[in-house]
Amino acid sequence: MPSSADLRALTPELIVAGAALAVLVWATFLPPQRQQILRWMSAAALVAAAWEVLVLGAGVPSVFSGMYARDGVTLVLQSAALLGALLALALAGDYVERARLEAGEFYALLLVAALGAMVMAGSRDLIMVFLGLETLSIPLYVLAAFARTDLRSQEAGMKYFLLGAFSTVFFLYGIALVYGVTGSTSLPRLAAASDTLMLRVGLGLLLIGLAFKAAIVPFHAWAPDVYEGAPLPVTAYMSVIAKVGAFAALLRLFPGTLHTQSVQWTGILAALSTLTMILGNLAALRQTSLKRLLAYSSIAHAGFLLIGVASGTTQGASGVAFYLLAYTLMTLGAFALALMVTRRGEEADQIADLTGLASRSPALAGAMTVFMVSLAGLPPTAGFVGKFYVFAAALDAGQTALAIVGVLASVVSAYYYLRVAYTMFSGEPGGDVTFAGDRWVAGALIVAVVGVLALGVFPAPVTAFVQQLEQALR
Amino acid sequence: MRGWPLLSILVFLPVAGAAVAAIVDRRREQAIRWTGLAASLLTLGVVLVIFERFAVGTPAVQFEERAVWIPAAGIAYHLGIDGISLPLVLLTTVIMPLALLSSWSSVGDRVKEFTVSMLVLETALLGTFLSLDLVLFYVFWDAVLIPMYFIIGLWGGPRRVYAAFKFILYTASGSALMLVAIIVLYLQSGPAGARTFDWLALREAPVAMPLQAWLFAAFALAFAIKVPLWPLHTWLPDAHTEAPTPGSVVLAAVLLKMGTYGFLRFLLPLFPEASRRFAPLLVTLAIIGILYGAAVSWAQRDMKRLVAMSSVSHLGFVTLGAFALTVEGLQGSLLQMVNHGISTGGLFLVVGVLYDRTHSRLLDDYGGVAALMPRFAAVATIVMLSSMALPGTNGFVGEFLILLGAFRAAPVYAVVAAGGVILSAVYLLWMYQRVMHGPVAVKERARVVELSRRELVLFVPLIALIFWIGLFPGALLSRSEASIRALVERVEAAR
Amino acid sequence: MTIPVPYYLALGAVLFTMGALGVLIRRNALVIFMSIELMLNSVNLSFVAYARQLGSLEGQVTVFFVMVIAAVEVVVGLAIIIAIFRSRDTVDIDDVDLLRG
Amino acid sequence: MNAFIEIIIFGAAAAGALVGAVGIIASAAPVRSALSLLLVLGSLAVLYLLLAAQFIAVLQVIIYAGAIVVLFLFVIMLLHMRTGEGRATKLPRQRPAAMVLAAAFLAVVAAVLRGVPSIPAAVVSEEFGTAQAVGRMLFTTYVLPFELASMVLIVGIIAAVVIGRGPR
Amino acid sequence: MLLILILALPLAGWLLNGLIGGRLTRRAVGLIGAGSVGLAFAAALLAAQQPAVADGWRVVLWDWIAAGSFSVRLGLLLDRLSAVMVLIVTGVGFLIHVYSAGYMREDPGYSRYFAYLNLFIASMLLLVLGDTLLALFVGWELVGLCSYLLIGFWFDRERAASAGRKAFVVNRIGDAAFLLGMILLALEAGTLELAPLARTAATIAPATVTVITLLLFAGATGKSAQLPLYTWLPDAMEGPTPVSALIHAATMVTAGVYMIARLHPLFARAEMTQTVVAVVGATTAFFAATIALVQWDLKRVLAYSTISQLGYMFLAMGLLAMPAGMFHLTTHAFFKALLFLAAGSVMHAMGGVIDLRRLGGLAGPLRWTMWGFLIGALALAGVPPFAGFFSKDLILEQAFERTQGSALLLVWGLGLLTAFVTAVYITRAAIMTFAPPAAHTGHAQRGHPHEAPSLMLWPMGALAVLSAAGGLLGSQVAGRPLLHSLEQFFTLEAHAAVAPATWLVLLTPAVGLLGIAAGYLLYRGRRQVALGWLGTFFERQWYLEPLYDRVIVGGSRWVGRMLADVVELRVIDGAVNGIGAAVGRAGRSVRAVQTGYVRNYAAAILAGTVLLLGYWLLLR
Repeated sequence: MPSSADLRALTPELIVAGAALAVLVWATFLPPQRQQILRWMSAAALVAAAWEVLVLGAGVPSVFSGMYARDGVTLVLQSAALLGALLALALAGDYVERARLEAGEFYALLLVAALGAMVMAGSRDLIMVFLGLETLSIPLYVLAAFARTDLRSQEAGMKYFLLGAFSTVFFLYGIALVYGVTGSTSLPRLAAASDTLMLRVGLGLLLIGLAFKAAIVPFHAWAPDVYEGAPLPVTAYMSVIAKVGAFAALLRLFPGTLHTQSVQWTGILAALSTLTMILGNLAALRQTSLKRLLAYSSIAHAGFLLIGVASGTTQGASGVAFYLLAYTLMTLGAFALALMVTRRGEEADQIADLTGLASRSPALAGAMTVFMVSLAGLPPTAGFVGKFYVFAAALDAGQTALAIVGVLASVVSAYYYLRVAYTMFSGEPGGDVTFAGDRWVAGALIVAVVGVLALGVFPAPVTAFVQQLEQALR
Repeated sequence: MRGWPLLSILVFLPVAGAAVAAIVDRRREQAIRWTGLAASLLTLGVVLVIFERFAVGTPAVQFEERAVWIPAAGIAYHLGIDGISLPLVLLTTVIMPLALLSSWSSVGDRVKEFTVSMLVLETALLGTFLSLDLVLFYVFWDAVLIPMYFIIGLWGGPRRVYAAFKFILYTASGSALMLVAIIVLYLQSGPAGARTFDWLALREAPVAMPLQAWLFAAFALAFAIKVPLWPLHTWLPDAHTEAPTPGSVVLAAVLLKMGTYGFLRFLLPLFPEASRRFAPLLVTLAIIGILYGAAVSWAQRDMKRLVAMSSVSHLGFVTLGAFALTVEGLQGSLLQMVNHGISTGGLFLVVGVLYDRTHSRLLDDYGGVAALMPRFAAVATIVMLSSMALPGTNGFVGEFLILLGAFRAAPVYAVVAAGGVILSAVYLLWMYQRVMHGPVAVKERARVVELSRRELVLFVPLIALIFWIGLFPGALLSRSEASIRALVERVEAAR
Repeated sequence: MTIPVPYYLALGAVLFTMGALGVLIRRNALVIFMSIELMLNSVNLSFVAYARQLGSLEGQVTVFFVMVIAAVEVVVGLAIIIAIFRSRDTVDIDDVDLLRG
Repeated sequence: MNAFIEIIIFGAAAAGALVGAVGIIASAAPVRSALSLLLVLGSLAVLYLLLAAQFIAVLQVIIYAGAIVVLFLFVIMLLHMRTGEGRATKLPRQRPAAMVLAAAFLAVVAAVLRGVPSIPAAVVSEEFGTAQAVGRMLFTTYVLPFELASMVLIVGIIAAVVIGRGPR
Repeated sequence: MLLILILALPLAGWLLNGLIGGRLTRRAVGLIGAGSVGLAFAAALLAAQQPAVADGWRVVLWDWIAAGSFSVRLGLLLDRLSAVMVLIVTGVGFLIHVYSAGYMREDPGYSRYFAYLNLFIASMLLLVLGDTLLALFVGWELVGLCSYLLIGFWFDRERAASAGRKAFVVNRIGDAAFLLGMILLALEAGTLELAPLARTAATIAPATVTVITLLLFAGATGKSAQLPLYTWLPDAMEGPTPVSALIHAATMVTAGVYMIARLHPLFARAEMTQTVVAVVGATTAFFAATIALVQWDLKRVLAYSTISQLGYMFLAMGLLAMPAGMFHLTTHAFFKALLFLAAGSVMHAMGGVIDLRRLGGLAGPLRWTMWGFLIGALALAGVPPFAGFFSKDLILEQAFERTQGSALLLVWGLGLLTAFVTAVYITRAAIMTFAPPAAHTGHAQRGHPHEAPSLMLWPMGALAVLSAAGGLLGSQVAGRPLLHSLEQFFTLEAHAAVAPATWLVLLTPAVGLLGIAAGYLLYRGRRQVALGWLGTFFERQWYLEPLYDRVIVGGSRWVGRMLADVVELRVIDGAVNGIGAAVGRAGRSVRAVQTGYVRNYAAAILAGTVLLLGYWLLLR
């Protein structure tokens, strides 16, 4: 039976899980006009969980018979997951109520997905990773199809689900092979295993499963379609939370567990990263839909993030963590703005719909510009610092070619991000397009802008924070 | 004022001005304009204080400020000024108020956004010239792109979008590789934990040769695109042509200097050996640029394009002086950076004055303007002569020193480059004649009126500077002499 | 143990491949889903076989969790397929192609 | 157990699984696919028994055969589905490509499996694979994943409620 | 102080007229313009009396450029050589300013004109007085600028504007060479100061001196309109005539001669350069004279004549007969200015008509002008006792002496031939202009041709006197004051001062008189004589002009267009845009991969799996 120490270490997860259940149950008793309470509850739970994560820190390397850890990786990546969930929640509320979606279920799924990502960050066992992955993915399948009468939402759910299930099987097969070789599913045991062909196939299959979640080429194809079809706040959420979960597992697995065999996999990850950056950025060049643009952008950023993993060093890992935080802020910020643009109450996801935003609301346009600049990796924003860290890690590891591809891909990305920024400042807005959001969205926007700029100008504290994960990986 | 962080004040004063301008009600355009002008003038005031207090005769970095920024990555907030950056800082702060003032007539919409963009741009430019930490430098360097992108893209001519993207993508491609090189430089600077991005420290221990050459190449590419060195220049005519007058002015006067400043600040001291080895290559490109830019200028029909191509030619001279690797050449190069800022900035203002009246940049649409605007014609003549490097104007001193330095390095450099001296007269006089001389051929004569008082104010400081530097270049040369001399010694020492 | 464990593993691999093939060549969403179930089962077979070979129960425990997850996936998947069928009157996966590019 | 019988049983079950697998992916009618799946599941349950996994075999019959396949059949009936693949395919090159890829995948896996030295299977106790043994592990070492799985189940319920619910 | 004043006075005139001239009355403008130069002349006269001049009177103004090991100060130097020039510039300049006050009376750009003119005087004085080669160069370029401004003074005429531009550009070609020569000198000698040049020149290797002097001489061919850079000067006649008189005859164009005189220690050490200078001078003299023979534009006749006479001066300089060269420079300043002013008077009277075929019969109405012109013409033709005789004779004498017995004697022959042609063409011009019958049928709008106002006549009178009597400066009769002073200055190896043979002394005037006679015979009665194919050959400027126009100007124009339209747009920018387009295309084709079909995506996953696993397995 779990000891009290075990349970103490699990407080954040328990809070989130409990909140999910509570929201679900309470929703059935609430009249529709009072659904707002659910939002507050969920938010409170996420804040509390985040608080707990920070309070608990990084001192418990093994709980639940070695299944779980509350170390640096857990601390940093759970923080990222909770930040993403909180911001996404702020974005979702208004939309959910406007579109008259089932709020209780929505928030519950959102919380469970967050729980999944958190679990992936803390797992020390492949079974836990698998369960975390499913805890993360299955709610996202459901959320993608959440607007169940909408053809596009259905299609998104269907594609995501089928391909997700397909890739999960590969992941599982990988676990099976690793288990067969090492006799265990535990990551520390895996670290001690010697390099055999069977193990390589097993690890390769694990990588495929995670690469799918992180939308890494060539396992990315679901992402643009699903992002476009899913309801906007869901897209926003999954673009962030799936990345956090997947990269948490990648960090645990590769630099964390297999650092002794890094020659084996760094080349492969570098190749995947290169492919991902090139394809993601190229495909984004000619998009007209903001959602789809951000989908390819999220693919491209997966490539940038993977640079940090491919470096195979702990600096690379903390770079990835910093980048994830930056990515969370800037992507959710951009989505917040996309959410505020509506045409007669409907989602208006074309880039052209942003035309003339600056003349209506210079503050919004300014904020969006900050996000775009940050996504393009230009200073003085978080995006720049994040890229700086991962490029530095790659160069330190001798992966010069990878870093060069990275910087050049960033230049290409500047084209489509700045096109968005430009659109807002040119011309006059279309008559039927409105820009509006409630206080939650505004709050999220402010947090994102301040965060992106603060991380860009004064990155030192956050750098120190994310570097706490380095001890856990060493 | 002793003990004040003057450089930080200098760098962030414009941004503070931008913040003030941002909170003024957007309908009060005049108030916003005055705010912008006041902020830029205040900045100029700070520079004048620094200029006055600047210790002549020492190559040391002065007014130094250093603070921890990102300790984990060895990045510091480190500002300082020496004889190399001082002239450019002065140039920036002189040009900015003029550019802002010129925007009063050429920029009519979204005044607030424009003013904010310009002031942010000024901060980024000053930061670029004053940073002594490579990452800080890079941050400012890249930060220049965004406001300039908007200035071209939002207030520019018909093909502004194309021009803005070309500008930003082209220059960003160059700087991307520089970022890689900066990081490699850092990684080479010592064992983990003792690494640094500090310019002063990196300067003391240049990296070994094969790598040095690669790093040199990456930096050089970024700078060469910015300069722009032939054949990497094609973003320039488009950007210049489409940008609004104040944008063109700042672009020509200051932005291009970032590249040549980079030569002096980073290429030569950090990669002395590679600089020596590749100097002939860069000089060759520079000389091709001198002749090519001039020849192409001559064939232009669009005035802004003509002036833009002339920049390619002029900056070829600057590059030539820099890679002559002699004190005279480098002094001339540095002085010519300032001179080009004044003369080409002035030329763009001249074109701007015409454009404000007729809304055409085509030579064919002009003729006989001197008869309608005699005072303007006189002003334009002086600016043109400065650009042509006529003795007595600033341009001559710079060009003469460059040719002298180049001749000392290798006579053939100077001999070929002297062709540029001839050609600059060819295309400038040609333009001048097409616009100013001949029978009056402008379409709406009534609109071609003499310079207003405000416009005159634009040119007075430029003309004063043209003659001041032309006759008393010592004020600038003496301040940079020690730094340049130390630089040359450093390059000489690395054999 | 007369039959060596690798036989089971080989069978698992073959079944896995056939499942994958089914996913790729079938257009009926339900059948695709069944193919995925086939793959899951082949993985389970491998787990159990390894568990037997290693004499460790972990493999079997894992299979338990896989079954649970599989059950949930079936519920979610069938729900989505039903929703699609309701609005489009088809479960041909090739007709679900609104989103592309 | 008699070795001969074991071989017979293995052969029959393996054959059943393979035939079932072919049935799933080759049947024109979804119902036949579902029934083929049932065949596979049953065959595997037999194999689990051979592998000393009684508890898993039982679960296989109850959960998979009993619940999941029935659910599939339900849906097939509910949707009155015929093949759904009547018309000519829009992706003519998909099938040959799939064949090649599947063959390549199998080749990779086979190559690796062949290279693994055959270790004799461990000697296991009577206890191995019983409900008690597996259950004990579930509630000790694996209590955390066990609890987590429950959360996933709740998601399944939500999905059924939200998405399965008809249009408003 | 006095030195500075010489320079400052015209500068002040420029500033006054340039900045506030538009608000002053014409009388005030004229007064400032001419007055400042007049005062400068007075100051120059005073200064020239100072004893310090003998050893070089130097005033340092301020440190100008200092960088590395190069440094130069800005200062003024008045010595025997510059004193001559200063007096010519301010003296002739003053006269022409006065003339201009009348000539330009009705021009709307009156104050601008005087501002330019004053600036020119200041620049010319800087050229002359500069104590470093760099200061000389500053003046050198500034006079070029003023020349440009004044040639294109009537800028609304396309031809005038183009002529100004041509002058500037052609000069720039020479200036670039000058600049290089100066830089080489600075690097070799370590200084650009003129005073110690005699000393420092000796330290430079002879070959280097040759290169330096050749480059500097190339500069001089531009400024002084010698072959091959002569082509701008005839076109420069588009400017107001007093400008032609002052800049393009008396002062600026002689700057090249002055420069060589100034740098004589260098040129004295470069024998090859000397030969080049002499040959170019002689050739140009003859070349331009032949062209002058067939010009129909009076001012162009004078322009080619100027080129020709400058050729004489270079001939002298090349043979190191520097005092003679400077002497001819002086007399030429007098009589050529006079000729131009007379031509200006003709134009003034004829409402701008200058075509010899449309003139004629002006002897009556323009009596005073005619006398002035004739005096100038006789001086030019080298008829004793007019000024030109003394100087030209001296040059030819010394040329004969110094080239005797070598192939270079040819230059003397050319000089002599030129003297003949000179007499012919100036006779032709005089006849065509003043002799009856009149080709003009009166000018309806202006009535009959009338004599110039006194403001124009007086300066002509003064110059006529100088042209007539200027020879005294170098004549034994008056004690050769000018030549004496200059001979003391040019410390060249002493040529034995043998008295020239009598036949040699008489040869030049004889040839001149012969030329006058020939001219009279040819052109009497204002016959328009075509010289057949030779005439065409001369008229086409020996086919040099078409060569320049088509090959050099047209060619470089074509190169420019080619670079701009093809290389720039298609090749370089084409490559840049091509990269952009390729990326864009790649983006489109990458999008096409995203088919929307789940099964394709699944296939991609399986394919990725196979590749990834295959790669990993094959990895070492």
